[in-house]
Parts: sequence; structure tokens; C-alpha cells
Amino acid sequence: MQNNMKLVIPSKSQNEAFARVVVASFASQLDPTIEELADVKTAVSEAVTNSIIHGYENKIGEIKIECIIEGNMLKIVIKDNGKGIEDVDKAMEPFYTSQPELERSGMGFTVMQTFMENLFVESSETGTKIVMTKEFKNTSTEE
Amino acid sequence: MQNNMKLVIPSKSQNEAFARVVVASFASQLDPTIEELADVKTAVSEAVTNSIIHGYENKIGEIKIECIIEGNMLKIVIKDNGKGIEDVDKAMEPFYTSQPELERSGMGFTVMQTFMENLFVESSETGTKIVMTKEFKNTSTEE
Amino acid sequence: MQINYKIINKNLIIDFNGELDHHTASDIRKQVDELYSEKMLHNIILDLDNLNFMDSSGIGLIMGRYKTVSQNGGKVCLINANNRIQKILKMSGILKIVHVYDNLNEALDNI
Amino acid sequence: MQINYKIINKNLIIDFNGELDHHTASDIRKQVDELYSEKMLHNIILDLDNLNFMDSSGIGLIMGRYKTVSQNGGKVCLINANNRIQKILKMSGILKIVHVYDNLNEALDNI
Ligand SMILES: Nc1ncnc2c1ncn2[C@@H]1O[C@H](COP(=O)(O)OP(=O)(O)O)[C@@H](O)[C@H]1O
Ligand SMILES: Nc1ncnc2c1ncn2[C@@H]1O[C@H](COP(=O)(O)OP(=O)(O)O)[C@@H](O)[C@H]1O
Repeated sequence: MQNNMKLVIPSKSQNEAFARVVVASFASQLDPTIEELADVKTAVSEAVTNSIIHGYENKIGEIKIECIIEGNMLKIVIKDNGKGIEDVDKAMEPFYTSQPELERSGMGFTVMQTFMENLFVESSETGTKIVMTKEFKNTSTEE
Repeated sequence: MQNNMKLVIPSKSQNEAFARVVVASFASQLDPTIEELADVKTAVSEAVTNSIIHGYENKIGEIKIECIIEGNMLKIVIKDNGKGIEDVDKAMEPFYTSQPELERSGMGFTVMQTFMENLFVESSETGTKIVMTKEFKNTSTEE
Repeated sequence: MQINYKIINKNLIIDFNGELDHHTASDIRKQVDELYSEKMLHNIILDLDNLNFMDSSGIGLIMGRYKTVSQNGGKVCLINANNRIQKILKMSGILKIVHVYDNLNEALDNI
Repeated sequence: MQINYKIINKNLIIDFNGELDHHTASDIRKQVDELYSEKMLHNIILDLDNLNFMDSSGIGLIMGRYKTVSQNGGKVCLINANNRIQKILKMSGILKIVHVYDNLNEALDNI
């Protein structure tokens, strides 16, 4: 199995649910379990929400979501051109949030790490790129 | 209500269903009836299938799908860089198909025209662009 | 997309489950044609009750079966087509050559 | 996302219906806080039975309600959390400050 897709959406909060549905629908080619699909949805929701509230700070910018299927592996890349993360290590610590006043829990990166297999974060003043991968167990091998 | 999205997929036939789901899920912001949603799904399925079998003739190329919501209007643009349509007027006639051996019915454009409000086709040797619009009746006005 | 079938006197009854588009049609076509010729059947009855989606590829599929079956002196008919699918069938003019019956019994009585 | 509520002795019981994310959380927060302060209530019981999705925004929402309610001497608890949601709750450590009960009766007896 090999496939890919690219999705570009504006950083509006109503697109959080849309982004989850699109990635889950794409992932469904891999015959995921309900649990695996929920893992992917939750991780995507965290990354897209971060771009909206932290990256663009509620100004409207573009969020790019790319999914690549290779065998039974799904790779998800989520990119924004927002303000970036100054200290990635600190940002990835559980409970660290720069916006407690928005009732953020600081658990976004922890959720992504727990529900996906690999998480890779690259950030500069011109934006942030998140790469996550997940391997699916019971995959049909048809093309 | 104002929103938009861009989706890029390779011209693989398994992405026909994926494209329908993505557009329908995006359109669901407009509180469509089941009937309206089925109209949109069917029209998208026709246009994407055409890019795959006629535009790219089963070679792999990119299909771009863009959706724009303005008020209660949905505009869908579907583009390929395939071989293009020589005679658009003839292609749009009911029952005309260049590939009867594939069991095509020649009804694709007729379906798009019937289920959407406007259909606009632009084609050259470098590809084909389909623009379709549909107005949704019972739209909630929240942003 | 998945099909189930049964055979009642030389009638091949195909039960569609899922979505019929260009991607799924080619596989379905092969399966139906194989069943029809292998078992030397006469008519085909397509049960659309659990067909959740159909685009013009479905029209092509029905027309194609009509050609094969009528060369063999048989008929094709459809049962349990919902409003949505009737809309596409009407548009295509296919109802001039293929009958739609409400249910299997009606189809078996009249085919 | 939609909430329904009922009040049983100074306990505000909020029934979630739909998906809880950053987009839906801000509206829910406002509604819950208004109900809680307007009607001068004591505890909040969040019924998660019909919550189909929750990400870390849900953790933020629960923590936020915990702060308000405990300043008022009350408690927050959760009922009917499925396995999926329990997984996120555990990860967040929130179970140290917020109790999970199986159902409403158990919650009303123990809060
Ligand atoms: N896309 C991004 N752009 C800018 N900053 C980000 C981005 N994603 C995360 N951050 C920073 O990392 C911090 C931790 O993120 P996270 O673990 O998801 O928790 P939360 O979203 O609850 O704050 C955020 O508070 C923010 O400062
Ligand atoms: N994207 C496209 N690229 C090239 N040719 C196309 C494209 N879309 C349609 N056509 C041409 O227009 C004809 C009619 O299309 P349509 O009405 O959808 O019927 P069908 O797909 O059943 O042939 C096709 O047979 C093909 O020759």
C-alpha cells in the first residue's frame, strides 16, 4: 500500500474537527482498529490546535497537513508559518504551557507522543513542523 | 460563514471515495440535508473519476480539489494536469464517452450538471479544470 | 464494497453492500460476469437495498450487464432502489431497457 | 457539541454530547460557569457518556472547573468515562484532584 495526500486549511478553530476527520478517513485505508483511529485523531487535533492558538495566535494563516502511507506505516506532517517555538525541549515537557490563561493544560505534546510512535518537532521564527508516525497492526496488503 | 480548503491527491482510484468523504465533511459546516450532501458526493466522484481515467489515463498524476464556502454557497474546483478535452461541448453531451470499452456511460457531466447548480469546464492540452457551485438551503449563520 | 449472491431458477441475484464507483465497479463486474457464465444462468437481478452510494459508474455497470445478458436472451432488473438511486437511473434513461421492481418476489414473478 | 444539565441538591450535572476540542471548549466553559454561578451551586458532576471525542483541551476544561469550584469549597467529579477518555485522564494526572465514578448514583452518594 502506498498513497499520500496534502490538505491546506486556514487556521480557524472549526477546522480542528475537519482536519481530524480527513486524516482519519485517509488512515482508514490501513484497516485501523477503532483505538488506532482515535489515537490518530487525537494527535492531529493537538497539533492543529497548537498551530491555531500558539503558532498564529488566532490570526488567520495556513496550516498544511500531509499524510503518507508506506506499507502499514502512516506519516503525518503538520506545518504552520506561525511564530515558532523558542525552546522546543521546554515546550515538550508535560504541563508546560505558554497560555495557561486560555485553560491550556500543557499536555498537547505528551498526548501526541503517547498516541503516536515517533514525534519530531522542528521550529524557527518562520514556523513549526511536526512529524508523527504510526504503524498499523492488521493491514490488508492490497494496493 | 467563510472557509476554504485545498486537497491534493494522486490519481489512484481508491482516492475517489476519500475525495467524496473529504468534500462532504467540509460541506457539513453548511448544515446540508442528506440529499444535498449526496448530490455533492456524487458530483465530486464524477469529476475525480474523470481526472483519473480520462485525464491521466491511469498514469499517476496530481488531482487538486479546492472548496470555498461563502455564506451558504459551496464552490468546488477540481483540477488535473492530464491530457485535456479536445471538444468540451461534445464531451458534455449526455451519453458521449471516449471510453465505452471501460463501460463508461457518458453520463458524468450530466450528473454534475444535475446535482450542482453551476458547472464550468475549462480544458487545454495541459489539463482540465472543473468548477461547480451549490447553494445550501438551511444554513446556520454562525461563523 | 462487497457482493453476496444467490441463485433461484436460472436467476442470478446479486446483493450489493457498500459504495459503487469506478474503483469498486471493475471488481464487481468481473465477479458478476464469472458467476453468470460459469453457472450458465439466464437473468440477473440486482438488489440495491444496501448500496449506499452510486455514481454514473453504476449506470455503466448495469448497461454492461444488460448487453451480456440480452445477448444470451436474458433480462436484467433492479430491486430495492432507493429514491437517490432512482434519480440517477432516471437521468440516464436506463429504465427504458431495465425494469425496476419493488422487491425480489415481484421481480421473480415478472421477469 | 451540546450540553444538557440538571441540578440535584446543589450539584450541577452536565451531560456532554459530541466532541470536546479547543473549538467547542470555550463555549462549553462559558455555559457551565454561568450555570454554576447564577444558580449558586456547590459541586459539578461531568457526565462523559455521550462524549465521542476529547483531546487535551478537555483536560484544560476540567482543570479550569476544578479551580473555580474548589475556590467555592465544592468538588468536581466525572462519571461514565469510557476507556478512551480514561486513558487521556490518566496521562494528565488529573485523577489526583478529580474523582471518577461509574455512574450518577455513585457520584451523588460519594461527592
Ligand atoms: N505550532 C506551534 N507554534 C508555536 N508554539 C507552539 C506550537 N505548538 C506548541 N507550541 C508551544 O509549546 C507549548 C506546549 O504545547 P502543548 O504541549 O501542546 O501544550 P498546550 O497547547 O496545552 O499549551 C505551547 O504552550 C506553546 O508555547
Ligand atoms: N478530466 C478529463 N480529462 C480528459 N478528458 C475528460 C475529462 N473529463 C471528461 N473528459 C472527456 O469527456 C468525456 C465525457 O465525460 P463524462 O460525461 O464524465 O462521461 P464518461 O466519464 O462516462 O466518459 C469523457 O469520455 C472524456 O473523453
